[in-house]
Amino acid sequence: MTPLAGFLIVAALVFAIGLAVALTRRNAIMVLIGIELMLNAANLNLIAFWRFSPHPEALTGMMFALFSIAVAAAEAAVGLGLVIAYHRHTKTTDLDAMPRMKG
Amino acid sequence: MSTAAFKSYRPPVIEPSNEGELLEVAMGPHHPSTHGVFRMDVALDGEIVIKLKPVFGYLHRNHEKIAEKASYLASMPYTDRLDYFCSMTNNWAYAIAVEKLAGIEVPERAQYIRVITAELTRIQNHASAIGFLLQEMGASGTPLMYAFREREKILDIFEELSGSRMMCNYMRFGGCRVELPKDWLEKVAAIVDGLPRFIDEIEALLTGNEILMARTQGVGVLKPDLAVNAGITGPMLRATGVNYDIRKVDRYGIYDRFEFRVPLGDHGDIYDRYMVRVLEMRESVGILRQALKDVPAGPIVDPKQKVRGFRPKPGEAYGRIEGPKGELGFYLISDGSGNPYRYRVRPPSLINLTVLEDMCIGQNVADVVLTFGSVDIVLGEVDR
Amino acid sequence: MIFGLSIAFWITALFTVAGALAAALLKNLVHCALSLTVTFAGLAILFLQLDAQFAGFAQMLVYIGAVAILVVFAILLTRGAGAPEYRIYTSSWLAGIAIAAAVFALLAWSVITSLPAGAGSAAPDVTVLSIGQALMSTYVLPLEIVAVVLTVALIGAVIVAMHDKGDAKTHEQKGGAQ
Amino acid sequence: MLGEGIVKGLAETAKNFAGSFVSKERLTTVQYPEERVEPIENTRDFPFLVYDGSDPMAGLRCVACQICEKECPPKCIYITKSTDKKPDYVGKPQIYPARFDIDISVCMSCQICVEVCPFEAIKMDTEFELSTTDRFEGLILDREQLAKSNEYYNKIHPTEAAEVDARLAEEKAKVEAKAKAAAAAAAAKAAAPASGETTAKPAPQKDPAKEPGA
Amino acid sequence: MNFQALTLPEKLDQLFVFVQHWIMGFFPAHWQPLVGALVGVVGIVASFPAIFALTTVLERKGLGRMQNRLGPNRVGPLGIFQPVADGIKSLTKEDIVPVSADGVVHFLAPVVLVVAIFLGYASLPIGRNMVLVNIDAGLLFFFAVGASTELSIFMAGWSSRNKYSLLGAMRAVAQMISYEVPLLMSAIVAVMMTGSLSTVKIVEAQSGFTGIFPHWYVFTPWGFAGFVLFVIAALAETNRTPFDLPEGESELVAGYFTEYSGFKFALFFLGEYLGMMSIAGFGITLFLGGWGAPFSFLNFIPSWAWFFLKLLAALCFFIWLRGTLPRLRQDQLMNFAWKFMLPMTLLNLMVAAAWRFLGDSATGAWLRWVLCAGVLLLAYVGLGRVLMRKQRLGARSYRYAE
Repeated sequence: MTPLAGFLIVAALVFAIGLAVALTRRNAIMVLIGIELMLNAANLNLIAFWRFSPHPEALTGMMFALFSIAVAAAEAAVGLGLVIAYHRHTKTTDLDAMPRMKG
Repeated sequence: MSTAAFKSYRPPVIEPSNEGELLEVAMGPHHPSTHGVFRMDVALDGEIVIKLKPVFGYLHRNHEKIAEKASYLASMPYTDRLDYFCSMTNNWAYAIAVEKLAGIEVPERAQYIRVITAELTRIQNHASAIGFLLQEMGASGTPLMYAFREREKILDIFEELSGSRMMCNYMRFGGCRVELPKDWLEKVAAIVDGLPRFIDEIEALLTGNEILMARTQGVGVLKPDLAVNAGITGPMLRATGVNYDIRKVDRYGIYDRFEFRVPLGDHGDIYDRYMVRVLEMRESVGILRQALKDVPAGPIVDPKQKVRGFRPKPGEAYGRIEGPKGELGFYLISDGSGNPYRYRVRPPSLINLTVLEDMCIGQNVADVVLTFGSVDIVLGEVDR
Repeated sequence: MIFGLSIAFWITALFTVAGALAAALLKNLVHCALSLTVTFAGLAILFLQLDAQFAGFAQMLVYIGAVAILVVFAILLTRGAGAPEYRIYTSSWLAGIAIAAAVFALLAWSVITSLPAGAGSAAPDVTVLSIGQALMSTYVLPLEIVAVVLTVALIGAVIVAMHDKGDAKTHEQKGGAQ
Repeated sequence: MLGEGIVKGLAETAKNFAGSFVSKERLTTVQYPEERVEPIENTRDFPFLVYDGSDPMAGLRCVACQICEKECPPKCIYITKSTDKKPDYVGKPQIYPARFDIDISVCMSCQICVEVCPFEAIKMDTEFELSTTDRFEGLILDREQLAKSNEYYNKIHPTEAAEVDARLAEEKAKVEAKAKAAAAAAAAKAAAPASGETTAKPAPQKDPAKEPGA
Repeated sequence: MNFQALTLPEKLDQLFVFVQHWIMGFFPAHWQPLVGALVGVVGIVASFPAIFALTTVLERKGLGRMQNRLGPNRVGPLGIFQPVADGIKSLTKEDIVPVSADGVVHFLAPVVLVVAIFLGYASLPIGRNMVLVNIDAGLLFFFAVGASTELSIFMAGWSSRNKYSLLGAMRAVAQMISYEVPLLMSAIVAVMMTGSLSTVKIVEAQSGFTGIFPHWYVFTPWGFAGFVLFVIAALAETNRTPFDLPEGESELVAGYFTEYSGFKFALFFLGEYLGMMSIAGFGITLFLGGWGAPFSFLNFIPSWAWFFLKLLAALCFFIWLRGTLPRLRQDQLMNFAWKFMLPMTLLNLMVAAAWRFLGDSATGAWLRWVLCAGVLLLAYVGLGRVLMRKQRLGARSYRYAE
């Protein structure tokens, strides 16, 4: 296994866990946490690929990761704002209860 | 704290927003800002006060009932312990009530000494009230320490006069207990000369301070009509702009002989209360200067007055003075025996505290603490 | 050195994955958020190990300093902190796990079977200066777009999470009337 | 308006900080066990019983009339009258307190007992370092502990004690004059000339017009 | 560098560096970086808590003096061993954990706080050649690590299961997040002028002298404004008066560490002061020339001595403020951050940019000085006036009734 593969495996693990969290937890905030985990795993991939690319001076992967961090922060803010707004109206963050409260 | 207890109180002024439940916090009885054992049951929506219920009585000492079982004289030291910051004025109010009841004349010299001690008491009380207010505001005690520095001098003078710093037990029916010690008036004059400098110092430290302004202006506002209806007195009332000072209204003692003005605020907020206290201190210095100029010679107490076996005629009397915290009154009914049939205190601290909820609702929790501090209470008097 | 990777890497990787697992499995939401922070920190350290200083610090600043706090605030605001729920997984949890497992299997398989990359070139000399120059030249358009996105997100989040303005006003007036 | 107030406040505290190194006015702490404030003459603390002469128990001025016990606001004085009478300092038989306890954990130092005492027998002490390890018994002072000499009284409250002594001497002189006039022949009376002031106070009914501490 | 070849002031200046190299010399070559780092860590972990101890005495004595009292003076000469007594006390006190508290998080919170704050010292230059890790993004590192202290405060407040703790923690976190923005923005002016995030380079950029006066950033209009803004934000960031409301005892008992006692409380206390010192250290680095001497003729005094002297002065200023000012309210604090600090820092950024582009030509030097200072002053006065008027704050006059 090469060093790159090590990082990628870690990223894949974190990504899978994030996916599992997003798919299985009932709480809307936990779903957001899962999404954050996945985004982070992607970032790790980007950085790892950048580092082990033939031309790391080009900075492309690193830049991609930086932009991804910035956008992820915005995503978190909006997502959590939505959850809070939803909670204000329905007094719940339970995803299982959401379909029933449609409309 | 159940909501049922809140319901029995006045109707809430603010409807809580429908986000989540209210946070109910019991501030006290052991809380750093409560000046003693006092509890405020506060219901918060975020940090906004929705309901506030003052709970007092933790320091109840049965003062009034004890006084009905004790001789008239034996109640005098207990009055010291009502508002333990101003024992001199408490003594005076009680003495005035008994003098009215028994029709006792007070010698000239004693009247002057009463005014001097009362005004000194007012200054030290207002100074410490400001200090405590700033303590609530988190000024780490600096103004409080300055206030205590001056208060210490006044208390030392009181000790020289009466033998005790705080529990003076100095006034007697028809005068004062003991003759002035040697050079006492000179010492008072020296202290009074130093007071303007101290007030300037406090003002330099606080009056222009932007943080103090931000914290106090427009906070804890009390409207004049509510203040009058609730029976608020003292600096709190005058801060709302109502011109009511018993020194001017009753002209008890010999206050009609002195030139002084009554400072009035226009907003009724905490800043006005602070400033009214500062300005009253300055006026008190003026009164002291005038009083110290011409203290007459003569007896200090009505010589006909008996120490033991004091039995006033049956009747009733209400004696009141402008205490530092407001109208302090004593209501007495005599049945001709050696102890009062009924003895009732009108404690300014308690009555000024009744509008706490009205002042606090809709404000931040942090302002509750400040508003409470600006009322200037002593729990010994609230709970009696 | 295990599989050509330093011990530091393995320790960090362990922490990262353990944090993520804890976030997935713990009942109490605040504990989940705190474990998530451990993962964020681990990832930041992994970035540093990959010589991406700036990205690592940005990760720390943004994720630990902001996103974790945001999550925690959201948990408290939705009263999710106190009582752990009776059942923390959705009714379709089995399917979710299966999908996640499948995705991991696919990723792992592709990583392991793919050709080894041109491993271990010397550490690139990436200074903040070069990143700044890149941002201001090659990536100036993305930078501007990100700025717009962030501003929009900021305004959007505020609007979404804000109280209904009418309500708040009446409260204030009532309070003032007192 | 733009921070001047804060700057002014800072200047004030700086002034006090600097002042504390040069001026006593700005450093008011008295370091208690080592330093003490000058005792103030009028200070009152807890009551004590005055005795004349050298024997504390024989010289007690108290005649156990129990007025102070009745008048005491917190009721912290406990007196038991003696069944017998003992000759007081001038030889006149008087009741004396068989027990005279003051619970100074209850006492509030109000001085009412001093004011009401017709015999100048109870006075206020200035001693305040009374802490004990015994919470209940240790703070109940009995008459042996309470008895302090008239010299001590003169030392702690000189002005007040001088007045009291003068009054007592005057009254004693009156009594003696009366006694002399009444029993001129019976000159055998031993008017002990030992100490300047005596306990001989005439009838207990005598109403001291005013409390003595003026 | 050869130690022998240096003059005496230079020797003193580099004393600790040479001690480090001397210790490193005992180890084989590939161990040396690790050993060197360890020596540096030990130095920092030993020296800053020592200053913390000194600060606690200084604070209590200084406050006492401002309040006309003596302060602690019983333990040792002038009370300087007071922290030892305090330390023994806090070590021997019972460690109380509330029954309903979250034990693990409750334990971790102070540890995380202290560790995170110690990490911040890594990129702080405390003398010439005396910085633990000279990384390119040193300043960013400091802010990144500092961000994680917020989480530990939240952990402390939440895990205590006490309403006061939770309120205090929420206040603290909200406050720290809000003030992180102006803190960063006010620091950026120095970065802009130096062209580097490296703390060492920032100090070096300020190490020149004109006549006897140094080239500190604080002596320029944008530097002065940035410094003042940085100090205000730093006060808020470290929960010091007048922004100490997370632990305002009159409202919240002790804020987020209400339920802490014994050694954990001491750790919080330590963390708070270490945070104060690190942020003061960075303020010094950014605007006050770091370890540089204030006058060229004072260059013979070792650089680390200058750093610590400046640090001490900064701490004294913090104490002075604490002795004087009352605290703000939460909403006022936030308003101040967003409505005053943020616009001012943004403007300061622009002023700094203008300063840079107006150039340093001999004729334009005073012009750009006046221009920049004028813009900042105007904005300050205008913004301050508007804010005060909007809140209807101001001096009042009082009437009297005869």
